[in-house]
Amino acid sequence: MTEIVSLRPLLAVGAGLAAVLPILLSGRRPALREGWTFLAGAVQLGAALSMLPAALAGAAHVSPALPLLPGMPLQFRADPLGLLFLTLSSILWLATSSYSVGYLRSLGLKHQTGYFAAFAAAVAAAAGVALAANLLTFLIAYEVLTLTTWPLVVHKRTSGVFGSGRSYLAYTLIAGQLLLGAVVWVGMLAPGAQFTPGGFLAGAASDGVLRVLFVLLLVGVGSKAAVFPLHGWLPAAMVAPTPVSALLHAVAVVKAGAFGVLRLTGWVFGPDLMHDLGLSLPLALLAAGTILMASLRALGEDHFKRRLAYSTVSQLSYIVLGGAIGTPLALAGAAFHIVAHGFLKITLFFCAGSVYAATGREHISQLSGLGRAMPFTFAAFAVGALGMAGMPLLPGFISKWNLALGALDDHQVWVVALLVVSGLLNLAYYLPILRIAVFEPGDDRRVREPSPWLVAPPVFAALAAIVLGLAPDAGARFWFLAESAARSVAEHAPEFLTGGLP
Amino acid sequence: MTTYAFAAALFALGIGGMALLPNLLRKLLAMNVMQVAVIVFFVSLAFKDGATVPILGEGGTPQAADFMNPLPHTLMLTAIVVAVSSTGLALGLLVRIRSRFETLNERRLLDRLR
Amino acid sequence: MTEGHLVSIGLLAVMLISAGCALAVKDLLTAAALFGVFSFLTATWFALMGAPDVAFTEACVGGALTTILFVSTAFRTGRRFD
Amino acid sequence: MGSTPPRPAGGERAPRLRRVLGAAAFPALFLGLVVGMTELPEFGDPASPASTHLSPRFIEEGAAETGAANMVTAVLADYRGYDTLGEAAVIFAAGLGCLVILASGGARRDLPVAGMSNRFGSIVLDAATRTLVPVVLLFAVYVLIHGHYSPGGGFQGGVLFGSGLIMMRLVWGPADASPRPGSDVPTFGLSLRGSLVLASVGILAYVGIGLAAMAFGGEFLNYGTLPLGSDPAHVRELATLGIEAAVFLTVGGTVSLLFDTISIGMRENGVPLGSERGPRE
Amino acid sequence: MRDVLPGLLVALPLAGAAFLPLLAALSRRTTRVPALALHVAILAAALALFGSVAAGGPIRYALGGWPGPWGIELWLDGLSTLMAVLVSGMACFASFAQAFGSNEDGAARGSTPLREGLLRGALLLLVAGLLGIVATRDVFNLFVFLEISSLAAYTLVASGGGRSTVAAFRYLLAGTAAGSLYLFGVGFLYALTGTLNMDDLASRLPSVEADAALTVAVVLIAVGLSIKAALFPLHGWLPDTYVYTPTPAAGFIAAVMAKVSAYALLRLLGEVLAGTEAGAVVLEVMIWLGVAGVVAGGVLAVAQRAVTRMLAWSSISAMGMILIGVGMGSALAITGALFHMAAHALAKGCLFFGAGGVRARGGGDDVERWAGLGARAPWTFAALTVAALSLIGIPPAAGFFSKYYLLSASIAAGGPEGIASFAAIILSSLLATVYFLRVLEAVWFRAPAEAPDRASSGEPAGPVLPRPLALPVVGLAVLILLTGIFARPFERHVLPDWETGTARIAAEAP
Repeated sequence: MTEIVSLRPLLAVGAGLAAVLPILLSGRRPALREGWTFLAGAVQLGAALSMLPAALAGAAHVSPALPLLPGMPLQFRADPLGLLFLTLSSILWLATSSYSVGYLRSLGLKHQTGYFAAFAAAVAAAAGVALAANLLTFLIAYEVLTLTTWPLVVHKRTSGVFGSGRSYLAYTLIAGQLLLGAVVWVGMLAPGAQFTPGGFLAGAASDGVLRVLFVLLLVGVGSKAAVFPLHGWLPAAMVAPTPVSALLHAVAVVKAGAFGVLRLTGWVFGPDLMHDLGLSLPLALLAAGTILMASLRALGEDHFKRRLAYSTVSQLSYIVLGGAIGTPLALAGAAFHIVAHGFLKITLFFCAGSVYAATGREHISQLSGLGRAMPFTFAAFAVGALGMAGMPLLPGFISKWNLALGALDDHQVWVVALLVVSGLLNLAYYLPILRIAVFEPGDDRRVREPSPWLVAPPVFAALAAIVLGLAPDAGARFWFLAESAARSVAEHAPEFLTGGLP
Repeated sequence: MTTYAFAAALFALGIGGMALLPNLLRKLLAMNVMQVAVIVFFVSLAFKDGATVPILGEGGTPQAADFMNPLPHTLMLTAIVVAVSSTGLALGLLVRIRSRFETLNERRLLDRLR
Repeated sequence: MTEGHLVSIGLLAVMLISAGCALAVKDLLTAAALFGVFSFLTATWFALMGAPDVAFTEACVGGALTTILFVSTAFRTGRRFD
Repeated sequence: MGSTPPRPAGGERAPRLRRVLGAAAFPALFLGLVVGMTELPEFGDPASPASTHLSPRFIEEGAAETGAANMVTAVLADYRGYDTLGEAAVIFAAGLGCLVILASGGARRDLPVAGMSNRFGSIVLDAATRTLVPVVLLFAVYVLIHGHYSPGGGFQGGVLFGSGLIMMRLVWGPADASPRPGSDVPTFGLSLRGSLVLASVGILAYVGIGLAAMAFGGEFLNYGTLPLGSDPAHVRELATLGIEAAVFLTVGGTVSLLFDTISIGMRENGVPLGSERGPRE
Repeated sequence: MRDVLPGLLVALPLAGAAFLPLLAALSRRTTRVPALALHVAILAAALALFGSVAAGGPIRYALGGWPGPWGIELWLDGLSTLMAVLVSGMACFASFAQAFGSNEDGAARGSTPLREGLLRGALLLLVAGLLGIVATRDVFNLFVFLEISSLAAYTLVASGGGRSTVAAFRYLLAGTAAGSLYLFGVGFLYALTGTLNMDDLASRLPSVEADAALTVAVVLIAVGLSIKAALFPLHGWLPDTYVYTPTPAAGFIAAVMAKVSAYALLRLLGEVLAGTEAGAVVLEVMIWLGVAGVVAGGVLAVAQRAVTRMLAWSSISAMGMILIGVGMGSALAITGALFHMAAHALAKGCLFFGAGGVRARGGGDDVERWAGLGARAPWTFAALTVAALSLIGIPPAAGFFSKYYLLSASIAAGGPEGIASFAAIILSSLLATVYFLRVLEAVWFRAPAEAPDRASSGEPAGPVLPRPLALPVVGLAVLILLTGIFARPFERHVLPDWETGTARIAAEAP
């Protein structure tokens, strides 16, 4: 891959970071403050899109390297997978920001300045995770991400919330330390630890050491990805304001974790090394278990946002699953699922937040009648729910279809069955929400759609999801990016894995 | 060798007293004993059989074997000063502690601090 | 072993005993005084060892100054075992 | 300290355990030291490394190189003059410390002043002191100057000088030692401030001589470069006398400071440093 | 320049330490400006030396014109000039705090220009002692300057009055015992080799055949210096000392005091005595004690409710980490140890200035009473947050990189001690997470507890900590970030000198 040294990756990462200070300083003028947020979002998106043509041409923008540690510089590189995640996060950041404006104002939440500042920093960190060129940079961005999302999680500042915040930090920071240990170790084995399609660790150490390293790294990134049994913090973190949850799930934390798992399987170890070490199947089984377990937990959950949270746990394990299988189509499906899940889940969270903002209701059993009072919101919700379940013409279908094909390439038929079962489970826990909201009679006639600030973002996200489902390669070329990321990995994979490469 | 052993004994006595005696003033006495032990050790290192004090007499070029080694003596002058300095400062602290806490007994003092 | 060595070792033994006594006696003022004795013995031993400078200094400092400081502190803080 | 729970650090409880451990540790320390000492060169061995490596130069060349017949003075003030500067700084630090601790800042409660006048004050003692003190002070100066040729030097002289002052205070007591009737400053001519000035001037003079050597192109404390004459040994001898005098000042001042603060410090209104009065001199 | 600067580096602080009390005694004016100017001049000298050594290699400086081993030499290489910059830089901050920050309640009573002059003199004396230790090439001279720094430190600790005198007394006992142990060890070395110069020692030691005596010497020196460096379990003096020292001094003492002793350990055990068998064993023991200290310090820090005491225990943990690095002795480990000295000094200085400032303004020391302070002084507490995150090891703060180096060194070292130190360092980060995030949570997100005294008296709250203290706090936080980001040049300047130094000594050994 040809590399273009440029400052654009730095711009993409720095936009959010640079916005923090102005946001903090303009705390007394909300319009200006939010203006900074939108400006930063637009800059980040612009930077991302400006790097797209190079990626289409098979090249990558690379930032100048800042030497931090021997052989381990701080460096950003816009390879297809990173660019995919970056573009997604900047689009969804803009959407979430506009939603946050309406949400915070309609609920009259305090500490809005700190909220927007931390938000900007968190998105910058997510961009850093996306574009990290090596493990060190990834680790740094990852830790910053943890810390900048903590204020968002404890935004309500009640004692229960602090408990959740501590649980969040306990999981993520402990994992972060393990990740640090693993990164140091990798740095000793393979100087530079630069993400390489197809992995760079083959032959760097004995099999046992590599397995230990894999477990350490997996725990490090997997706890953010909420892989079972490290998912405990995610439902607890639902105490955060809804836009935060949306950010956590669709863009920043959980998604960064899933992204990290993909990087780990495809760019650090590589599919063939994982096969050789016998790690693929256990990881796939872990992902499968997580999918089923989380779906079942979601079925029994009445709290609206927490049901969505379990859904996230389940859905993100598709990405892990794709990384574990490692065939090109599976990887492409997994990468595309980052995008698909991002748009769909943010729609769902926006809807949940709108319901809360309009009625103060947080439980599914209280939703009766709201479907008619809030038609736009629930229409968007329906799109999100069906897309999650894998309905054709919606983006979730594309990722799952490719996952299934990829699994078949590796002769793992059970994955197809798993996908079907989990799709059914998805329907089983999403459809009742729609049923209650639309068909059960409501008790409160005064409920109306909330302000346009709260209606437009979910509708926009739902529409975007539909477009993405119909034309996955339009606009930001998400499908192309996912596919070329997968292909770059596959190019380094042995023959038996390359079947089905388009 | 016996001389060295006496220095070691004084040193152990001093440092043991510092650790174990309950009275702060007594601890300081022990501290001084410990410091003197080191001085005794160094001075015994300077001793040479058949040599005299390291002060040049009249006439003749000095021979190394005729005079005690002056270097340890010099060092020990400094060490004595260090000893008296730390003792002086410690006594100052002691007076201050005594006036504030009305005891010089370590355990009572710690009880009072609790 | 020469006669000088024997004197030296005897002196060292007395030094050790006086140091032990200084740490052991109950009355702080007596302890300080015994410490003065110890210092003068030490100074004598230094002189015996051919170190007149050290002996002189030890006599000035250990025997006189330190002892005076100890005694006046003992005066101020109460001489009894505390 | 606010609401800090005054729980001292761990390890202070269980004094019994510590005593048992301690009682065992110190004989062990003694034995360990003795084991190591068995391998040291024999006591008094003229062929030991200590006697053969560096010291021959000090003994054989010392007088010629530094102009001091007393080899200890030669090493102290010249070869290792930097150590001696450190030594002066150490004792100065002690004086400074006692001033900070005792002579400024309020004291809660008064402790009795250490002085023996009310016990031993007698006409004989008084007369003896009147005779003795000038002799002691004079002897101190002699010790300082004669340090080149005999035991002694700035440090010993300084201690003697301080001891002379202390002797007066011990006998006459702080109340009578003051030369000015009515003054509550219980010192003999040398107030705390004065002692402090002496001590500081001593250090400054020492460092100043060292810096002067640098100004004339040598290293710090390289007296040989000072323009005091043509014979290097003689130049060094003069400079050595200068630094001995500096040490004398520092030590004399500090000794008097130490005694004054420790024996009378902290009395309310007893010490000029805590109050807002100006300098006396 | 090269032939003047080393002399100035040691002469300036000593002259200043005598000059300030003199000035204060003779005139009634404040000594604030001269003190600051002196500290800045010393820092400038240290920086110039650092640059000069980086450009032209190590400097040997024969004091008094007598070359070693007869005279006393100074030896300035990348390592020692780095320490000198660290010491004098922190001293500048402390001096600034001392000049403009109001003292704490105990010390403020009866404070006069003279008393302030004395305290400034004591600070300079402390700096003189530490710089002397850093620069010297003579083992006995090291003892002398160790004692200078110790006596000055006792003075500064005790200047708080009350409890701090007790803390100072205990520190004095421990410090004097440490000094005597060290001196006894030096006596052994002198008896065996007849020299005191470090280079001379290193070249003469290999021909010494007295193993037991050499072992005793090495152990005595190591124990003595370890007490000063607060190596677990010889750390007993540290917590009370750090807690009860008045603020300006606490920020300085907590930042550099123990580290300079660790530096001396590195010099002696890692360079001069490295060739001896006993030295190697002692270094290995030091790794294990470091591991124990890292864990014990962290656990006990978690158990504390008072912020300063928590910081003190955290220091014990950090000293454990530094000594792990010293014990391992590889290039990576030394880099890590040095880097952690710098990172920890900056962060601890920052935190102690901050905590002391809060305490001085009556804000209390208990974590609970820190609730809501972040909203009242956002900049200061943002800076303190940076310091805390650095100690936890969050990138890009400096603490991350020291941990990274030390972890790498542990892996490279391998064996049980490598694994143990790896685990201990990771664990210490986790424990640091626990105890620092508790504070940060209170500071930023908790509502302030009602302060009855202030509420009832109705007076305005005023700044959370004395304004002049905010500058060192913020300045240090910026330095923490810069040190982190520009980690590499730092390493490139220091390590080569060290390696050539040890290689030279190894080559000289027959």
